Amino acid sequence: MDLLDIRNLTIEMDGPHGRVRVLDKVSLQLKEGEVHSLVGESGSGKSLLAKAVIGVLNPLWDVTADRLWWNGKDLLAMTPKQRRAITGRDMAMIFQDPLAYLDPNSTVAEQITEAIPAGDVTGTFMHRRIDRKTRVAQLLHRVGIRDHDAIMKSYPYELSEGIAQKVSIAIAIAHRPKLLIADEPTTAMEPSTKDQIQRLLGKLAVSQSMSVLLITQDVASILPATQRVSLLYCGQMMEHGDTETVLNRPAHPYTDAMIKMSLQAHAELEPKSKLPSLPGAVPTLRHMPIGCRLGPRCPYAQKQCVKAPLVRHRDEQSYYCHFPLNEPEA
Amino acid sequence: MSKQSIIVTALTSFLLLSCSEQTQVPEPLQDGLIYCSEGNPESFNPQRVTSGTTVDATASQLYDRLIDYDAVQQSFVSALATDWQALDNGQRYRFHLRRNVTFHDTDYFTPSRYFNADDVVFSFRRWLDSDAPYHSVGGGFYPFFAATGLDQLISQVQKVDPYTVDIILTHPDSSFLANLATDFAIILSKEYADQLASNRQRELIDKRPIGTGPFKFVAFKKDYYIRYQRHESYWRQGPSIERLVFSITPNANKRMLKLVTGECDVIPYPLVSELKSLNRKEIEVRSEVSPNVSFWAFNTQRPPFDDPRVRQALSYAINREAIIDTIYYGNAELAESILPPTSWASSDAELKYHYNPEKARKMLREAGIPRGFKMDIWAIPVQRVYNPNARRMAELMQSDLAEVGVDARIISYEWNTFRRRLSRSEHDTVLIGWYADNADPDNFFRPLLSCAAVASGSNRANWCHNGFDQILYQAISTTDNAQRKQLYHSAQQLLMQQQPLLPIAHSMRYQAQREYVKGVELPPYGGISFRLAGKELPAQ
Amino acid sequence: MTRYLMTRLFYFFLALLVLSVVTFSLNWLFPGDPLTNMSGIRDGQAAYNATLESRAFDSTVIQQYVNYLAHITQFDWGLSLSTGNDVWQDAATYLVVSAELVLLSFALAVLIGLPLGMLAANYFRHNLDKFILTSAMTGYSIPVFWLAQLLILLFAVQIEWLPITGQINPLYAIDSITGSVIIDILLSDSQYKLAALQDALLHLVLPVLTLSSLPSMLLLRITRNQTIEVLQKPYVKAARARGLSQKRLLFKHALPNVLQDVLPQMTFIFGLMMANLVIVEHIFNWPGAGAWLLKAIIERDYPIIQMVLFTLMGLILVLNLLVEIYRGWRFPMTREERYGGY
Amino acid sequence: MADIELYYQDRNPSPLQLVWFAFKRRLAPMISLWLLGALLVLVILAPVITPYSANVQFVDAVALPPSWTHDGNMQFLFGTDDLGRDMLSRLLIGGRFSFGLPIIMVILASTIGIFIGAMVGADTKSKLRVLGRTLDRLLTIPSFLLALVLIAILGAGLGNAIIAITLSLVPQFIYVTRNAVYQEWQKDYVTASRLNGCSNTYLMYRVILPNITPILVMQLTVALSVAIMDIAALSFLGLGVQSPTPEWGSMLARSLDEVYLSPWSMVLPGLSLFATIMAINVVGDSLRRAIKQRMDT
Repeated sequence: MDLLDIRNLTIEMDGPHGRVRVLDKVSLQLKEGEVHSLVGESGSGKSLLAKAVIGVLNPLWDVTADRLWWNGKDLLAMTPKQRRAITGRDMAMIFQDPLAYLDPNSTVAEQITEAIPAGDVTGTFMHRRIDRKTRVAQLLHRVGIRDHDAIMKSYPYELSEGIAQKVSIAIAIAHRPKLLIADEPTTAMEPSTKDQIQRLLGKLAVSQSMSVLLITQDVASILPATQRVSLLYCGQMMEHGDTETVLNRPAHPYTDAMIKMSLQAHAELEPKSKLPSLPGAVPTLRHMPIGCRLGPRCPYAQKQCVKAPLVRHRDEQSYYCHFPLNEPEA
Repeated sequence: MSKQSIIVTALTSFLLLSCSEQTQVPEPLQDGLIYCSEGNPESFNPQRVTSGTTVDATASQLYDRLIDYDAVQQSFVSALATDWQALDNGQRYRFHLRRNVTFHDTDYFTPSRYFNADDVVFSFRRWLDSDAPYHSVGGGFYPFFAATGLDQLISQVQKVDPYTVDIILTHPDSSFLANLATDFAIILSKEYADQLASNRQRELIDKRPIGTGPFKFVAFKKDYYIRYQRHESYWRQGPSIERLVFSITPNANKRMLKLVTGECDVIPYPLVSELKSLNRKEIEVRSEVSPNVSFWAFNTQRPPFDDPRVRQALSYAINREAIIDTIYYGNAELAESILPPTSWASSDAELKYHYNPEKARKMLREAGIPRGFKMDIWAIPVQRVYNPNARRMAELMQSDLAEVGVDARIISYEWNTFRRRLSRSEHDTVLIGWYADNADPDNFFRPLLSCAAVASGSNRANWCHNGFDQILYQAISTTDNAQRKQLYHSAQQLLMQQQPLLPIAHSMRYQAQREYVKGVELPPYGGISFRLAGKELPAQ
Repeated sequence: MTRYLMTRLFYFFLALLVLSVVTFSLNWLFPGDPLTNMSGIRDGQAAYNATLESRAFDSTVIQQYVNYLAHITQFDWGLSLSTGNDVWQDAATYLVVSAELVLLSFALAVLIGLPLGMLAANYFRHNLDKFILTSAMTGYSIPVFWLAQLLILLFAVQIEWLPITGQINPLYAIDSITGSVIIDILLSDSQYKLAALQDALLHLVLPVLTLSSLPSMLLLRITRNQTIEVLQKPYVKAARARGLSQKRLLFKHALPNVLQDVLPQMTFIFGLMMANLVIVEHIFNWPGAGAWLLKAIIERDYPIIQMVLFTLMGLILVLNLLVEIYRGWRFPMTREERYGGY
Repeated sequence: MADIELYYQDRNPSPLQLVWFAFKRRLAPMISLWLLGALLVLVILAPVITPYSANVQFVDAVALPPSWTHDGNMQFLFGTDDLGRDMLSRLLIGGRFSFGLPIIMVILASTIGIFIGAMVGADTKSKLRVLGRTLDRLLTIPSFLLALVLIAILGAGLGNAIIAITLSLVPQFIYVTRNAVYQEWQKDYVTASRLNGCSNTYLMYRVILPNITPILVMQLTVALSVAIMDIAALSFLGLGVQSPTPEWGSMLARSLDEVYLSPWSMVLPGLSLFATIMAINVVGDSLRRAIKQRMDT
C-alpha cells in the first residue's frame, strides 16, 4: 500500500478576480521509505500540495480530491483532532526560510522539547526534565550540531540559516515521522550550507528509514537519493515517474525544458546552441490558460492543447501531454 | 491547598458575597441617616459665616442657642436658657441657664463639667469683644453680627452667677431676641477652648467642634462627607438615629438620582418637577412657604453700576416672568420687593420694573452705555432655597441682555471660592439671594443693604445710602408695628428708586426624602435640623 | 541585559528630569507669583521671606531649579493655596484611591481585551469576529462621560442594582486610612466588614466599568489585529504543521508574540486611563487624584496641579519603564541594542 | 474603462490611490465617509440652514419634545431645551464647535507636527537621538492631560481650549512623521535616489512624503477623533466652551439636570458625538486595514 495516495487533488480559492483553481487534479503516490522529488517553478502549486497533505492550508480554500489517503486512511474525512494525531507525528515538514518558521520568542530547546513525544520521557518531574534535555541534545547531534549546549539556549534570531534549518529538521524528526516533507529546504542557501543540508536529508532518509517528499524549484537540486520525481506546472501535474527514466527520457516538453535549463546552469554549453528556456513567463492567476496550462509557452503546442490532456503511461513514467517527446520508435 | 484552588475559593466567595440576596439591611444602615447637602461648610462654627450650607451642617446639629423660635406658636421658647426677663426698659436681658447640660464627649475632648454661664460669656465675647483671645481665630470676622449690628447693640455680657447671665444693650432693640434665636448665636464650650489654648491649637475650635447639640462631630472630608454621631446625653429629646452623614453632592441631578437609588435619605433643593415626573411612591416631596428672596445685585462701587440709571435700565431688560416659568417651573412668586409678601411688614408695592427691552435700550443709551458693553454675571454654583439653578437663570438673562446690546459673561466658582471672591467685591453683578434667619422684617434689610453690611461683606451691592440706613435705624428703635410697617414701606420706595438690586423671586422651600424618614422638619427660618430625626424602615 | 537595563534607566531618569523641568517652568507660566505657585505661600504671609530664601529665589534660575528638585525628591510640593494643607500629605490618600480604581480597571481591561481579542482573531472573518469587532468599535467610540451617564441611568436608576457615587456608603463609618476602600475595610475594626465590603464592591462596579471600557476595547482591537498578523506568520504555520492543537498554538506560540507587540501599547492605554480618570472620578464623586486635579484647576491651586500632573505623568513613565524591562527580559529579540539600535 | 482588458495594463497608481482603491471596496467606511462629508456640509452651512438662532429662547415652547413624539411640534424638529432654545439649531451650530473646530485644530497641529517631524526624521546623525528617545517616552502621556496642563496655565474658555488641544495634538504628529520618515529613509529606493544625486529637500517632498501619506492620513483621523473627544470632555467639565455657546459636550453637561424631563436634550448631543467619533474611527480603522493590505501585497 502506498504511504500517501493522492488522486485528482484540486484546490480552489476566491481571488479578487473570481474563483481560481490553483491546483488542478493532481495525483501522486508515495511509497514507504521512498525519496520523492516534486519539481516546479514558483507558483506551480507544489507548496500548496504539501500544505494540503499536512493540513495547514488556509481554511477558506476548497480542497477536493478523489482520494487523499494516508496509509489507507482518508485524510479529508478526518476530524481536525484525528488529523493532528497524524500531522507532526507520522508526517513532518520543514520549510524554505527556517528563521521565519521558528518561533522567535522560544529558545531552541523549548521548541524541540515541544516536539518530543510525551511517551518518550517518563518518571518524576526532575527525571522528565533531564530526560528531555538529553533527548534534545541527541536530536541536535543527529542533525549534526555538536555544540548543543550553546545552541539549545539560543533564540532563533541568534542562529545562522544552516543551523536554523538543522534545528528545524531536528524538530521534524523528533517524532520519528514516516514522511518528511521538505519544502525547498535549501533554495535560498549558500552552496556549502546547501550541500550540508542535502546530505543530511539523504542520510536521515536512510538511517531513519523515512520517506522524504522533497520540493525543489529545479531539477538540479533534487537529492541524489531520489527514487521518483514529479513535475508540476501552474497547478497541473506534467509528468512523474522513476527518476532515471524521467530525467533521461522526458516525455513532457516541460520536463525537457527543465532538464535543459539545469544543464545550462551546470554544464558548459556548446557554442551556437539555442537557449533551452521556455518562451514567455509563468501566467498570473488572473490569466490562467485553459486546457494544458503550459500551452501558450509550449513549442510543440497545437489546437488540441486547449483540452486538458489525460494521463498516459510509458514504462516507469506517466505524463500529461498530447504530443510527448522521446516516444520510442514504433 | 494548591494555589489554584485558593484562587477558585476566593473567587467563588467573592461572587457569593456580591451576589447573595440581601435579606436584611445591615445595622449601620438601619440606624443611620444620610443627608445629601449641596456644598462644603466653610467652618464648623456658624458664628463666622452667613452661608446656609454651613449653617445647615452645624447650627442645629452641633450646637444649641439660649432661646429658640417656635414658628408654629410664633413665639420664643426656652433652649439653653430656661427663662429670661427684659430689665431696665429693654436695655438689659437676664437669662437663667439650664442645668445638667453636657457638652460632647469625643476622642479629642472630654468635658469635666456641665454647661454654665462661663460658656455663654465666652461664646458671646468671641464675636463681641475684639480683645477676647479667640476673637481673631479664623480671621476675626463675624458677618452676621456685624450686618445685623448686634455687635454694636450689645455692650456687655455679664455672668451674674454660674447659671445666670445678663446681656446689656446700648439701646432698646425690637429685633434683639429674634437675632438671639437665629442659628448664628450658638454656645461654644469654654473648657474646650481653654484646653486648645493650652495646647496652642486654638484654630482647631472651628475645625473639630464641641457643642451641646444633638449630634457630635466625627469626621469631615472636604467635598465628600461629614460624619456625626448621636450625642447620648443630650439634654432634651434627641434623634432616634445613631449616625448622621452629610454626603456632599453639589450637582442637583446627582442628588436626585442618589435619592432615587437610596444613597440619600433626605435632599435639599430637589429638582421638584423632575422628581414629580418620576412619580415614585417611596419619595416624598415636602414644601413650605419660606421667607426668602433671590435678587440680582449690582456692584454699585464699580462704574457704570454706580449710576442708578444703568441699574434701572438693566432691570427693565430682564424678563422675570420667563425666569419664574423656566427656572422655578412656576413654584415661585415674582418679587416686587426684597421683603416677601408673607411678612407682616409687607405692603402692596407696585411692580415697577416690567419687562421692557425698548425702554431699557433707551435708558442705557441715555446713560451713555455703548452697544456691546461687556459685563459679568456671577451665578452662585449651588442650589439655594431662593434659586434652584443660578447658572441657568444667568443664561436666560444673558440672552435678555443680548437683546438690549449688553454682552454678559457668566462666572462661577466653587462655592467657597465664590464667596471669598464675592466678599472681595470682584464682581460686576451677582445672582444671589437671602432667606430669613428670623421672623423680623429687619432681617431682610440690615444684613443685606445697610452700610454696616458693606463692611461685613454681606451687602452684595456694596450699596451704602445714609438716608436708607436712617430709616432702618428708626424702624428697629421702635416696637410699634404700624409705625415700623410705614418705615419699611418708605425704605422699599427708596430701594425701588435706587435699584441697587433687582429682586427676582420669592420661592417655596422644598425638600425631598424617602418616605421612611421621620422627624426631619422644614423650619421656615434657618437651617435644617435633625434633632428629632428617625427612620421607620418597613419590616422585612 | 545589563546594558539594556542601564540605557532604559538612563532614558527613564532623563525623561523624569525633563518632566521636572516642565513642572518647574509651569511655576512661571501659571499666572501670579512663581514662588507662591511653587510653595503655596502667598506674598504677605509671615513665612514668605523665609521661603524666598530657602527656595533660592535670591539666586539664579539654575539654583532655583536645583532647589526645586531637592524639594520634590523629598516630596515637598508646598502648601495647597485653597486649604493651606501640605499637598503631599493630602495627596497620599487621593493617589491610593485612584490607584485602586486604575488597577482594577486596568486588570478588567486586560481580562476583557486580551481574551476577546484573541477569540475574535481565532474566528477571523466569522460572524463572531465581526460581532466582537463591531462592539469594540462602538465601545471605543462612546464618549466616557456619556457612557457613564447611560450606565447610571440603566444600572442605578432603572434597575436599582448599583449605587452611583462614592467609594462606600458613608454610614459604614470606614475611616479612610490608606485611601483604598477595600484595604481600609480590612484594616477597620467595624463589626460589619462583610457587609461593608459588599457595599464597597458594588460601589466599584460602575466606575471600574466606565474607566475600563475604552482601554479594554482598544486593547481588544490591538490584540485582535496583532493576533491575526501573528497567526499568519510562518512559524505559526510551522507549529501547526507539527500537529499542535489550536489551543497550544494560541497560547504557547501566538500569545507571547502578540504580547511582544501589545505590551508597548499598554503604556499608551494606561495613559488614556489616566486622562479618563479625571472624568470618571468627577462623575462618580470619587475622592481620587483625578477629581482633585480637576478641582485644583478650577480653583487654580497650582501646587496641587503641579504635584498631581507630575505624579500621573511620572507613573506613566514608570509603567513604560517596567514594560520595557519586562519586554527586554521576556523577549530578548526586542533588545534593539543587539542590532545597534535605530 | 472597458470590461475586457486586451492587454495587461501598466497603471502606476500612487500609494494614496492604492489605499483608496482598497478602502472604497468596503461598505461601512464608505457610509462613514459620506456621513462625515454630509456633516461637514451641514456644519459649514449651519448659519444658513438652521431654522432659528441657537440662542433665541422661545418662552412659550420650553422643553418641547422632538417633533416625532406625541407632544412634539413640527416647528421644532428636535424639540427645545429647558430654556426654550431649538435643539436642531443648537446641534447644528454646536457641530461647528464640536466637529468644525477640531478639523481646523487638526489641520493646524498636523502642519506644525509634520513639518517638525520631517525635519527630525531626516536627521540621520545621532546627535538628537538621546533627545528623541527621551521625548518618545514623554509622548506616552495622553493629549488630554497635556490639554489640562495648558488649560491650567491659560484658564478656562473656548479660545484657550482651542490652543490647548491644538498644541497637545502636535507631539503625536511629530512622533508619527518622524518614525515614518525615518523608516522610509532606510529603504533602498531612497538610497538609490540619493545616489542619483537628489537633494534632501527633493527627497523629502517628492520621494518620501508621497510614500508616507497614507500613514499621515490615518494619523489625521486618529487626531480628529481625539480632538473631538477632548474638546467635548473639556466642555463637559466646564473648562472649554462657555455658555451660551452650544457645543455637544457642554450641552450634554447641562442636560444632566433634566434627564427625566427632557431626555432628548441628553440623548441628541451624546448621539451626535458618538456617531461622529464612530464614523471617524471606522474610516481610520479601514484606512489602517487598507494600508496594511497595500503593504502586504
